[in-house]
Amino acid sequence: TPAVVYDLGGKFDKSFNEAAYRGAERWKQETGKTYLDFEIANATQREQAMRRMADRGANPIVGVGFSQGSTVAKTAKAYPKLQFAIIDDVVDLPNVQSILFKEHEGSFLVGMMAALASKTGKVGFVGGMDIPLIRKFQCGYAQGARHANPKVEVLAAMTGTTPAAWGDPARGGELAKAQFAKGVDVVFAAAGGTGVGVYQAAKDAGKLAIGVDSNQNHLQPGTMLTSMVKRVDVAVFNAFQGVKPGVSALGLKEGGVDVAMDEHNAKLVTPEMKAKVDAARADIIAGRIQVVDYMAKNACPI
Amino acid sequence: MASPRPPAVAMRGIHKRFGAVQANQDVDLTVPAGTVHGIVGENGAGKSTLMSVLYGFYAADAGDIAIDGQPLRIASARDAIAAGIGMVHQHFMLVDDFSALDNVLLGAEPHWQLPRARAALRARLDALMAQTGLAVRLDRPVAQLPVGERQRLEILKALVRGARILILDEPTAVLTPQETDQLFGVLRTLRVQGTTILLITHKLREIMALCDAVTVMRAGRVVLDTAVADTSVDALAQAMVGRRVNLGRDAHAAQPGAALLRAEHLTWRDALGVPRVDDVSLALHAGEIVGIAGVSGNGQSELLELLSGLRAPQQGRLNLGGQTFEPGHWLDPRRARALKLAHVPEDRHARALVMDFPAWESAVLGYHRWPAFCRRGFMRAAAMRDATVAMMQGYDVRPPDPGLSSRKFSGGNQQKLVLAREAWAQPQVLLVGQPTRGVDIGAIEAIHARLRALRDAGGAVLVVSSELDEVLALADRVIVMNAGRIAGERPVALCDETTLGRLMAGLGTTEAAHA
Amino acid sequence: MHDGDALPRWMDLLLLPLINLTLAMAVAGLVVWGVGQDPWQVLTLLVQGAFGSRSGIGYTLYYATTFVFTGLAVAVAVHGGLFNIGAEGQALMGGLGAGLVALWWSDALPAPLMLPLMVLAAMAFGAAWAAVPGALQAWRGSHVVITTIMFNFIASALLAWLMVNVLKEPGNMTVESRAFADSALMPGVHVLLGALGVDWPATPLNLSLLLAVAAAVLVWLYLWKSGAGYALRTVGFSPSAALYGGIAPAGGIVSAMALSGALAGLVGVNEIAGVHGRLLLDFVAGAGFAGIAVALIGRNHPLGVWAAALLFGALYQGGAEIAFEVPGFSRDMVFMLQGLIVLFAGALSHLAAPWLLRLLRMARPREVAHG
Amino acid sequence: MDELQLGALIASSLRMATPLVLCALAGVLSERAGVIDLGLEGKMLMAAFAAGAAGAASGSFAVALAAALAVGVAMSMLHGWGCVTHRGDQVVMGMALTLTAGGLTVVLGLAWFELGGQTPPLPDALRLRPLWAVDPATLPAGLRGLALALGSHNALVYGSFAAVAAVWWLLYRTRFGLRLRATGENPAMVDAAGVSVAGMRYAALALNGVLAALAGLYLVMALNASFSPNMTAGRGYMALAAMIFGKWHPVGALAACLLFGFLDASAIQLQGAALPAWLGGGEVPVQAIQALPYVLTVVLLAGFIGRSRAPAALGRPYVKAR
Ligand SMILES: Nc1ncnc2c1ncn2[C@@H]1O[C@H](COP(=O)(O)OP(=O)(O)OP(=O)(O)O)[C@@H](O)[C@H]1O
Ligand SMILES: Nc1ncnc2c1ncn2[C@@H]1O[C@H](COP(=O)(O)OP(=O)(O)OP(=O)(O)O)[C@@H](O)[C@H]1O
Ligand SMILES: [Mg+2]
Ligand SMILES: [Mg+2]
Repeated sequence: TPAVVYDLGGKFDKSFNEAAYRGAERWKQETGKTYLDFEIANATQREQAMRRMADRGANPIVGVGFSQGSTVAKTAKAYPKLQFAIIDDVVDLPNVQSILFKEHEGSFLVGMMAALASKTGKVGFVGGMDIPLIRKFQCGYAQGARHANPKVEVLAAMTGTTPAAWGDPARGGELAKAQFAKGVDVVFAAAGGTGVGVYQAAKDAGKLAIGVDSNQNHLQPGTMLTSMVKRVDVAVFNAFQGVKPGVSALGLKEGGVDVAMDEHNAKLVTPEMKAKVDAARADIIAGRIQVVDYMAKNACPI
Repeated sequence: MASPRPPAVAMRGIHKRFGAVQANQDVDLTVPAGTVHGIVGENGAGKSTLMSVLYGFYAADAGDIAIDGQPLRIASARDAIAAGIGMVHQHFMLVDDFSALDNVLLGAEPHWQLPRARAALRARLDALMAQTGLAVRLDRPVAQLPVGERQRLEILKALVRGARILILDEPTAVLTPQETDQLFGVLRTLRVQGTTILLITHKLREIMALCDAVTVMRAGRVVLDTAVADTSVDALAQAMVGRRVNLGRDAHAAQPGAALLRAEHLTWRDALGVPRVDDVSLALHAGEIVGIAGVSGNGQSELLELLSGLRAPQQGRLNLGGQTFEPGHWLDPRRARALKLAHVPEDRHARALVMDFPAWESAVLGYHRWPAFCRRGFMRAAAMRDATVAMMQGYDVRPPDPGLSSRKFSGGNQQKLVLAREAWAQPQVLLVGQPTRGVDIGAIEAIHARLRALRDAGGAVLVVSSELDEVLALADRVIVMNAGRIAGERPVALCDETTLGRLMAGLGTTEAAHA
Repeated sequence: MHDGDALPRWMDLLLLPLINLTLAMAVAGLVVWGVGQDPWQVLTLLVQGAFGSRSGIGYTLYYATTFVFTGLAVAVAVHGGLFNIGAEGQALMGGLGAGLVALWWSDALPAPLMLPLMVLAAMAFGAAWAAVPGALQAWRGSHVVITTIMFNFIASALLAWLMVNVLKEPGNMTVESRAFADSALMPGVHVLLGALGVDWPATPLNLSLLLAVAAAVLVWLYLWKSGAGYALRTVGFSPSAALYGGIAPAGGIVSAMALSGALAGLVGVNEIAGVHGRLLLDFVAGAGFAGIAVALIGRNHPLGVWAAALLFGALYQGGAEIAFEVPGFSRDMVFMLQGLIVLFAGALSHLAAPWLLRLLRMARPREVAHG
Repeated sequence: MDELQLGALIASSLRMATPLVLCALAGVLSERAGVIDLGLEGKMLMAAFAAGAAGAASGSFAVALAAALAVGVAMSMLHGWGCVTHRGDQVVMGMALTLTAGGLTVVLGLAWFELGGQTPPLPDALRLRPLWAVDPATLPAGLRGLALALGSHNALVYGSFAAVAAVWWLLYRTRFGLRLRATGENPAMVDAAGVSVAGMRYAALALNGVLAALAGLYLVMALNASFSPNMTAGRGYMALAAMIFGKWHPVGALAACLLFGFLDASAIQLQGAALPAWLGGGEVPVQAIQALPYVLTVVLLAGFIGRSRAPAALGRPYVKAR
């Protein structure tokens, strides 16, 4: 039986971990088999959870989130016979598959939509914890916005520098409100549980918001312009099917990231907006548009 | 004085016990309406307790109360107030950072809105102050009021509530003679207006001056209940001090030697600047017991703390063991012990023993750093236990169980243990406060014998006691303190209870009175 | 204070805590039952998880180690008449101390030098962090309860800042320092047992366990055998008696707090040197507050603290296990129980005393002697 | 920083300060009556959960409000039962309440909603929205910032200010207040004056529960849209600090809360901002700003900036004896 260990924030963070949870659930339905999962309550518990899974002979074991990287590495060393997968981080071991996403590509597309939807020409970004991964979102987002509207102004803020930044809706809301005060009318939150506060603030202020990781359009219909879905569910599902050691990076081409279009945001997405986005997607897949990956050079052109 | 009306206050068979202390035992008290009734007795006699029971502050264990002939269950102060009883407590019942006015207001608010309540009450108070001459600055925070003014405030508090029965527990203890006279003037007019007054005091002259009848209490019981007309200061002093047993003095008089401790012009003022110890000078000589007599609260306790280094004076100097101490660098308990000065404090529960320690740990308090009990930073448990056993045998402490919690020993045995500890260090100077408070006869005699032994061994002993006959039984030389000063000093041979009683009560000596 | 009506010692020290514990358990059980779980099943799972397997025992002991440190910390302060709510922050600082020396010197120094150094650093940092509130209490009269709470927050802010801006490993996205060299890793018990040929599953249980045993013994020696301990307990029981005995309460307060903090600091050794091998943010995870409950149940005696720490270790380990077994069950159940224990063993500790007395009286009527 | 940003910052400060104000007032009431309240955090948390759960379940604001108040007051009564009736240690009692609440809320949340301890997001009907929509753009320059700062709030924000006035009036202008303050200073005197000390302390705690409950309500209905585990995040202790910093006086506490709220808001908005060059550049040390309230409080307690005198009888169970 496979196992998944969610990170702080829990499997119901409506975002990253929840995506993983849905992947596992889908696998459960389709195969009819069961899996083990665990939500850690504090940093100290990570290793115990992993080992616990390993001891119970779970295989493969999926660690969700970069903060599990060091733990997966430790455990994978200790249990060479078992297969592991780590999402959003690279663990260089023969029995570990490291699954990365090209968040910058997806962010590029939502950035375009933000710029196209904005009336004030100002779009905002609220990041969770200030780490390269989130800058990667931000950088792609900014590039996309500029691509759609060269004059657009992108305001960015990070919620914090510690893991607490993933689950602080109140702070998220305040950051969003501050940006609205500066004229922003579309905001993209890449902040895990903190995002909920951002969307709420957007709704309260009658602005637009963009979700992340999961398809969050349903959270605030009419407010959610779209969501930059990161198919963690697919990753987990595939990992459950079978782990392929090595690094795999999932982008638009692989269907690892995309923008969410559904009944909830249909009214907000104009046809030409959709057309432009589809075109850009094609160009990126075809390599005609090069989206800069922040993590590649730890710097952003914008 | 006999009035047709039923007595305003009738207490029957009141019993009240605090832990092991029987504060009131089968007390009867009858006070005719419209009279002033005095209650006197030594410290701890049970006066305040009795009044607190009447005021509903303490619930009596047994006994019943009738007010104006009506049997009444007084479960709380509220009931008492409802029954028209007002009380001025011995210890101030004031909030320091409230204004005087608000202190009076509390519990007697004429209106639920403070501003209105204040206005209304202020009017009444102004009238009352004018009428009684009890002046209080109503808008000052109590913290800034001198003691006398606080006392006046307490009295106003009771009066403004229109009490028909007024209890005053030692109201004059901190009043100047003039203030006292003023107060008595007020009380007299109140009596005329039909108010019934119960007055507790240690000053017998006040009883004679004001009261219609007086009750004398001792050790929780009523020992005398008489009309003032039929008694005298001396008779009261006798009854008050009483003669429990004749703790006969030992024959041979002392041969005082060199002065081992000499204190000069000690003065200590409290936070309010009131001198509690006022220019006191005394010397303790080898081979004598000096007794300090006086109603408690007249500076004896503070003097003891000054001499033992627990407190530093603002003025004065102290010679001990060839060293001189002055306010700048005063004696401290550790140094004192090093200089062979031992101290048996008044309050053994708070100071002399750590109640939660087993006896063998309490028995080295203060000497725990001495090599006998402590080597290389570690306590020598065996040595401590042995020493404790020795102390217990030497001083007949019962039960002789060093492992028993200090708390579990009876008052007297606790006291014996403390005395044994302080004697263990073979001090040259021994200061003893209230050696036998709450101690039964047997223990008293034992303790007295030990103190004499210490003297005969060439030690200088200072005994502070609020029990006169104890001072008379022990001391070779008697010092009487009153209001922080030395009111008189004389060899015990020239002392008799009456004279001392008068000195303590703040009246001059008989001669002085006659002169 | 109720004088004559005191319970016999054994009742006071054993029965009462047990009753309080049972009460807390009962209420927690009610909640469990209320949310549709079977309390009995939960309890059995808890016990199995804690003691059912060797690795379970390993984890239980590992948690217990941490709780011994914080429990002793609280207990020592109590004997000085102080309520130290700051064990949480002091433990954080202890970890910081251990971590700093490890980061600086673990490459250079061999384990026999490195580990003692880390222990000392942890104690020093913890002691310093507790001594400040102690001093403020002793000389400025600022209430140690409030100041220690404040210091908890200040500690976590300080650590967060250091971690993010100074100690964080570049490149790594997690807020954690780089891993120490092996010389800074407290050997795991399973390793030693392995060396002795005993096969023991790998658990975080490490030599800090012995440290915890030593700490308990030393605290016992200090409190009840040393002159300093005598002075400390005097201050704690009765400051006025201390003054009379020539003991300066101020000194007692500061030293009590310092020692308390040093003990709490040792948590850093168990977690940082023993388990993680690197400095991270949230390694104390409420152990400081658990220490309060541990001390209360353990009646502030090292032996009792050890017993209570084992109980709590079992609760934490068992709780984690339950989270694996019972869906929708989290270890927060344990945090709740912890709170209830503080309630019944602390604030309401004498709830049952009157009943016990009555029972006692019925058993053997009127015996209180009168001298 | 232009007018609008300043306005936004002030507005944010007020939003952040509101729960602190309510909580600090709760603290003032109980501590002025002589009962230390380390349980504020727990009371607020439980009330927040009650509001979130009841609100989500019933969809009715009234029910949510009632649930929050009921739970808040119940916590306070338990507090009183332990500290007043049983004369338990007040500090320990407060810790117990807080610790228990931390666990209990999550356990119940998990069991009832299976959302990892969270409650489902509240429908808009149950959220405290700004009383009126201000669009700065429509206003003349000069008024925009002001409008944003003071005009863009929900009822409870303004309500918390009203509460300060109310508590001040209650404490210093009514008989009840006089007795309450006296209870914290000299219970024996209150008793001698024929007023029940226990009664006063229970009454103070009841009000304390109400205010703490409102603070919890605000967290769930205004600051967030649902309950999430340990969402009080130390605000209870922060409020306690503010109360001490405000010298146990409602207005002082308000001032302290505003200061703390401002620090909190600026910490949020300065996150990642660069220090001006004359401050040596580099990032603004947000953690330092966050720690400032606690540091300030310690400094005050140590008497380095004025003295803050606690009620004389604070923390002492009342027993008749001298
Ligand atoms: N609240 C109390 N708790 C314990 N013991 C008490 C209490 N109040 C009084 N006592 C004891 O009861 C006895 C009588 O005390 P009480 O105050 O009635 O004496 P008193 O006659 O008023 O003495 P004084 O003249 O010093 O006021 C004393 O031994 C005292 O120690
Ligand atoms: N605080 C207490 N705790 C437990 N037992 C006590 C306490 N106080 C007194 N006792 C017990 O009650 C008995 C009576 O105490 P008390 O102090 O009245 O003794 P006593 O009758 O005054 O004799 P003594 O003259 O020796 O003091 C003592 O023998 C002691 O064993
Ligand atoms: Mg009296
Ligand atoms: Mg006795």
